[in-house]
Amino acid sequence: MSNNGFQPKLLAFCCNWCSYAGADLAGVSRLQMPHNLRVIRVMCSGRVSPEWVIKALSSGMDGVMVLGCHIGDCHYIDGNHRTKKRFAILAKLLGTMGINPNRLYLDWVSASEGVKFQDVVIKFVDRIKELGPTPIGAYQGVKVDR
Amino acid sequence: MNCDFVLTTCPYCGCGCNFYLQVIDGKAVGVVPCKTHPVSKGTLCIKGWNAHQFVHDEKRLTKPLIKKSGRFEEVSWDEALDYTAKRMLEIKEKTGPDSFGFLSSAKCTNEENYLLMKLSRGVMGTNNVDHCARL
Amino acid sequence: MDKKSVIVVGGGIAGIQASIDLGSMGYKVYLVEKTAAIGGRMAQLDKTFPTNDCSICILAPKMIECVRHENVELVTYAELQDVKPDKFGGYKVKILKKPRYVDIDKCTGCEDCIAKCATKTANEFNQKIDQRKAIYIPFAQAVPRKAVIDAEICRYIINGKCGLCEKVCQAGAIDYNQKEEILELDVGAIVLATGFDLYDISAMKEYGYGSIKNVITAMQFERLICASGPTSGHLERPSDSQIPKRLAFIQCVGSRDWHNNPYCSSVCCMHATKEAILANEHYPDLKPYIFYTDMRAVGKRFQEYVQRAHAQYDVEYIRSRPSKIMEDEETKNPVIYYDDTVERKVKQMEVDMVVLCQALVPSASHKDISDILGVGLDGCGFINVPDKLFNPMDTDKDGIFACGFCQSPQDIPDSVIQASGCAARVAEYLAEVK
Amino acid sequence: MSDARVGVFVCHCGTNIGGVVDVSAVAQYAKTLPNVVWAETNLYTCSEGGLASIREKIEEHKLNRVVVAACTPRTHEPLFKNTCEEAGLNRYLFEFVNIREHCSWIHMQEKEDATQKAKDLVAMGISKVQYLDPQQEYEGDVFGSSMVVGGGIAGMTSALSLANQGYEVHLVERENELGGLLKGVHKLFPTNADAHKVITPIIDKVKAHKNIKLHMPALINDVKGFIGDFDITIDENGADSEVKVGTIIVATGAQELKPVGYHHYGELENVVTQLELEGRLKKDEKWLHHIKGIAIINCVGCRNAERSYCSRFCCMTAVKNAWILKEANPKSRVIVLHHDLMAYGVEFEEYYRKAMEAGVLFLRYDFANPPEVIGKDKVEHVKIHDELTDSHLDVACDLVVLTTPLVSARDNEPVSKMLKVPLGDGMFFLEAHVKLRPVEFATDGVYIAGSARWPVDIAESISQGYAAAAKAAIPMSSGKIKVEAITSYVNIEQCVACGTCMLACPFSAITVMDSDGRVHAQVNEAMCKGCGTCVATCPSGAIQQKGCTDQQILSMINTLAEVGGIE
Amino acid sequence: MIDKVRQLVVDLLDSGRADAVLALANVHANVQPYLYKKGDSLDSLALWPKYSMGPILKSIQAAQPDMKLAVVARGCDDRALVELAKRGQIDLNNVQIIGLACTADEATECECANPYPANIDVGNKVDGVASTDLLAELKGKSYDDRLIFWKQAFDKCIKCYGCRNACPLCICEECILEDDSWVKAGEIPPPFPIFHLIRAYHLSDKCVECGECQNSCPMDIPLTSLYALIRNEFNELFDYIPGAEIDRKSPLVTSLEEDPIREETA
Repeated sequence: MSNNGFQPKLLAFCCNWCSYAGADLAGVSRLQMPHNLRVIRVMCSGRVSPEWVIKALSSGMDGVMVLGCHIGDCHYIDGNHRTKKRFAILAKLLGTMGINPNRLYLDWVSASEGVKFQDVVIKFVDRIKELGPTPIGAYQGVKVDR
Repeated sequence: MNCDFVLTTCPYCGCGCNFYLQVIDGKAVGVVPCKTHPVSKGTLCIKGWNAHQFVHDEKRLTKPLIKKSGRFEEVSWDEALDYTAKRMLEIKEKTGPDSFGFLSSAKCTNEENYLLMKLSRGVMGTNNVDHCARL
Repeated sequence: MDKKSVIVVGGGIAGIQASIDLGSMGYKVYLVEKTAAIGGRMAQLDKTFPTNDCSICILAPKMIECVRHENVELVTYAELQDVKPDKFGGYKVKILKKPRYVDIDKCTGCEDCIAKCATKTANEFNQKIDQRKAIYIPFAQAVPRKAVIDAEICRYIINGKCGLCEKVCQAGAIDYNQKEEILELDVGAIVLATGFDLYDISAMKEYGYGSIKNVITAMQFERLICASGPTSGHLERPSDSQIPKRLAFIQCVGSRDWHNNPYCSSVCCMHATKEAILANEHYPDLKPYIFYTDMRAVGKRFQEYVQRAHAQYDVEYIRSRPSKIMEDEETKNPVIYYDDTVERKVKQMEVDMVVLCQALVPSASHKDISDILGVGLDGCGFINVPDKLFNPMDTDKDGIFACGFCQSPQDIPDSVIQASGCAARVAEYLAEVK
Repeated sequence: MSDARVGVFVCHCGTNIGGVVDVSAVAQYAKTLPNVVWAETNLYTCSEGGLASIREKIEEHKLNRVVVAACTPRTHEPLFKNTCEEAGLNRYLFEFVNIREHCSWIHMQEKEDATQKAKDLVAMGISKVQYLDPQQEYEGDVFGSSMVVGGGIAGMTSALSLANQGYEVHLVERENELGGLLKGVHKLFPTNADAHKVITPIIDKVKAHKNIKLHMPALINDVKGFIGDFDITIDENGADSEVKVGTIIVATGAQELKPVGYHHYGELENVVTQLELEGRLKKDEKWLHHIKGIAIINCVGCRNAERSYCSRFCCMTAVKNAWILKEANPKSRVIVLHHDLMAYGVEFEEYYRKAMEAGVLFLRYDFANPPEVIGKDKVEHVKIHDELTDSHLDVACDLVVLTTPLVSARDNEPVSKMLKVPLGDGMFFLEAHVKLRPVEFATDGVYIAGSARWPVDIAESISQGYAAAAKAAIPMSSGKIKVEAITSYVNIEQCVACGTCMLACPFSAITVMDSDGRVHAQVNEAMCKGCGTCVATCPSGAIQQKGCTDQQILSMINTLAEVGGIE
Repeated sequence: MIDKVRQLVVDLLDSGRADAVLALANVHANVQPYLYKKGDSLDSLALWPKYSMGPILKSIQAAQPDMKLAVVARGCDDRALVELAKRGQIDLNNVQIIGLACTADEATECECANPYPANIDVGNKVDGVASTDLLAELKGKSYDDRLIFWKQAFDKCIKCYGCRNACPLCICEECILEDDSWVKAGEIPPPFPIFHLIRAYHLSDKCVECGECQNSCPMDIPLTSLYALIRNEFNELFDYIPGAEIDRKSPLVTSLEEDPIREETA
């Protein structure tokens, strides 16, 4: 059920060395996927501040995805170890506060896993479609100072 | 080194919340809400929490000043009060009592607010008096 | 001999990569290119296998890194004239700089002259599909992006008439009496990267190339499908500019063939698959066929590429070597006669257009190169590499190395690898020479 | 950032972007965004014309920020940053927006949504670029020494080349002799030279070379540091030793697949792999004389569901050994059962033809019904379906040789984890880019050569060995390396010296110290690799990462939340 | 119980083992923090209501680092001091702790699960409050109901920053909740849930269950329950209780080898 044409607004953080490269490979292989995702590139998934994700979810995003290198493959030794732990507790906090933790998705995509990237995006969009629009209500974000 | 906790009332508004100014070697360094105070019971508003900051702020006015040729100069209280009184009477003569307006402050005590009201109505003869914290 | 300077002959992807690597290692590099701009064959391609990256997107950064490199000097529209070894193991070289009749310092590449010029000729870059003027820039993303006058057809140079381009050029870059120049260099080593030519298949009557309009070569296909090509990417067949519904590729045209070239050109199976994918990607209801002998997809991710062509892009592989192509008079459709080796029957198939994957042969300049440099050529005319196995970049002359297609048929990744390999061989050679 | 003057360059990339995204609409939209003083489109922004246009517009409109919306920053960002620098603009006042791999190429059927997504991405890029600050790059030193991992033909070539160029080389070999796969090879195609005769002089040259320090048998245990300054711990006969090098070349090679489960391999005697055959031929060729029927089956264990790739040169190995077997015993019947016969190039095609002339039979089988090896405990005959004549043959055989592919070496996994370099398909190493950087990893200073990257024959391994040597020589020749300015920095007034960032840093590049009376965290710019993990642990944002500050990312999030037009 | 405390304080001061003792005093019918020096009378010593001793001790130590300090610390203060020491905010070598266990009523009032310090000098250990009916109710709610509950609770927030100011573990120089790019200025109540979720995340590996946030909230928002839920989720994930062990680093900064995520290994 696609929740009567609801098109989720999704944000993703991808690490430069693995998941961003995997996304590139998906592009080079012309793997088609839903258009709901906007990707922000960071050097390591360890750079993704949980506060960003809280900010995004509070600003009306229906879901946020964080994709890093597989554990053990991190270009920066074990930056992604911290990522995994931070988002484990953040997911719990979201649940406690009443935001379905499934609106936050953490996964590992290597530079050669173009197909996995496509698969992850499709599944995430479907999952958010099922969850429906964010309960946090209309956009309450911050006007960008002109 | 001595560290004291001085019970006082928050100056900002009429609620009268009580807190302890933490004073280390004569300098107010922080605020600890008084938990046993019947009104505030250990809570404060944002102004209360920052009530101590203006005490040592270098931009705080501590002496009367009169602007002479564009610059503020320190003067004695007598000179300042005489000058103010003289000018107020001159203006009252020239443009009448209602050309004045008096605005009191929540930081003043009730008594001070009463005196300002009397100055405005009794001495200057105008009803233009108000108060910033009309809650 | 200046131990720190090197000549690279040929401005294709191999020559460019060798120049960048040598320049980055601190050597002074003179990149000598016969035509008016570097880029070579790769510049004519639309996409490259197996990633389908657009060719210019891979080539442009390398061209710009090369022309911008402080240790690399571009010598375009020039050829080797004379090479003498000196007693230290280096070479004294004379380079003939053909006159461009355009001052490249002044020319801004604004193309006003080209718009004005009235003399036209067939455009070799676009495989003669369209025309170019007497004054031209080889291709849109050419490096250097400077005009050049084709002395053979320019009316002013031949008999002093016209002169339109000089009148319209605000930069005052046109110089009709520019003369040939000789550039004398004293270098430590030479790298050959002269690439390949397209085998002239007009003699092969059986496939009707030249007589049947809708039979074209693979390079012509590349130019047709390329966005910056003459038809800006529309695959219009020559006879009626229609988009073909059935498109046939025929492999080994002039390759693995005693009467023409005995060797396998190594890259045609893959570029045919790529072109079939591009055709179907642009026009989803276009049905591509590939007539092959052996589908030689040997490189990294090549097999997956072929499988994807079959699975996602509806490419049908027919193991057969067509004997001849006839033309249907009214429809102008080529009709292919072939023996289907799996079903062992002689069949015929009418298609809308045929692409011939012609053999790729050593550059015509190899004869002169061999005479001037004294390097040997192998039986098929490639630069001879005596010890193919253990010194794959060394020619039979000390201090002269060869990389890319000019020494053996290979694809772009292998040419880039051999180019970097040459840089290492040059560094070793110059380190030894005292 | 009210004094920002932003220039936006949206690329068609031929039809790659323009074919799906309405590029001019994106440029028009960009003009309406804050502080955008110029927006244009180009057919190929990365071409000479595109770059010239960027330089002109920077001067003409006094741009102090540039946004390029085109392909992927991973391949083209250096090119555009250099162009900004040439026009006098600091190269870090630039933002790259990917509207090809992340937009047009993956939404080819949804043109409006792709255009809207491109607009959102460009809007996010424009909001971030205004908070970027100019940066200066830190210059680090590069040790003039290199480590080559693996003493096969590729590794030895790299080692010799670098040594000949005057660099010190540490060659680490796991086994106790050099040569790798070639040790087991009998003769070499296409020259039929004796492998041993050709390999031994190279091994001797390696052992004799004054610039090459051989560690054999030895394994690398740990790798620390970065380009120009790697500290590598080697475990050499039990003792750990530290080696400091500037660059690393991975040449760990590959291994022949033992095709268990195919054609009774391992069950029937006389069913051998090519390498096993070569081992026997190396000992002596006399035993061949009484072999009458030989069947060589190609593509065993590859080009199938389990392993889809073609291992490139095993066809030529099959042709070589078939020819040797035929010449050793002309009366015997030698059949090569192949699918596609990969004899590419000049020499291989000629070699293939000579083998045919020598009487070797080549039969093409279809993967649908492969040949069947039959026998009780020894091979007796082989059932063949010849695709071309659609006939079934039953051929007596007393030797079956299985041609199998190369598969990745078993210790690729640990080496990849230690060096932090990725593995791709088939657990072979994944190079940075198949055409732009074929022998380099994405990680600076680490290079790759030979069958560790993908199955290649000897000549190609050697070419890659030389290429990797050339790439490694580049940083070592200048002795300097520019380190990208993406490191972290501490805002001293805000830092309360809680040390959380120090604990989180994977490279221990942060220390808490007392400077001019205030205790705060301090980042060692040489050691910081710019991962940003510390920034995400600091609750107050006292530590930030150049080019990825909270303010910059928040502006992107806020812009997307505000303008993001997904309907 | 109070006499025992008096005795301990006097011993410390008279013996010179402590230059000053931080405790509470009853002055003018109000209870306040008080720094007892040698020779001060202990008659006015008080124990309840409790004040958060961590931040006060930190400010005193900052003014005179080499002073030998002692403090009457309940369980929450004790844990707060450990977490502050872990983050370089105080130096425990100069601090002696008089461990005071809370009584059952005190524990109930704070809804505290661990109402006792690491080593108890005065009072005896009582069982903490395992759960409250609010906690039970919250755990039972669906996500949407929880969201509605917290939205209504936090709609009362007047952004007085009391919870942050009173919290012993909120040690930032400048708080990002006052930064306009994070939380839009001039909006009451502050945007939900970013304000409270960021603070919840920041305290997820620090909260020592002292209840001062709820005590200083003028709008009576049930923060203690929120942080109780957070604390036990953090404990479930990482088997980590803030303030328990001085040498154990927060799991959010260590690698997976040092501190794996329990749910996966369990």
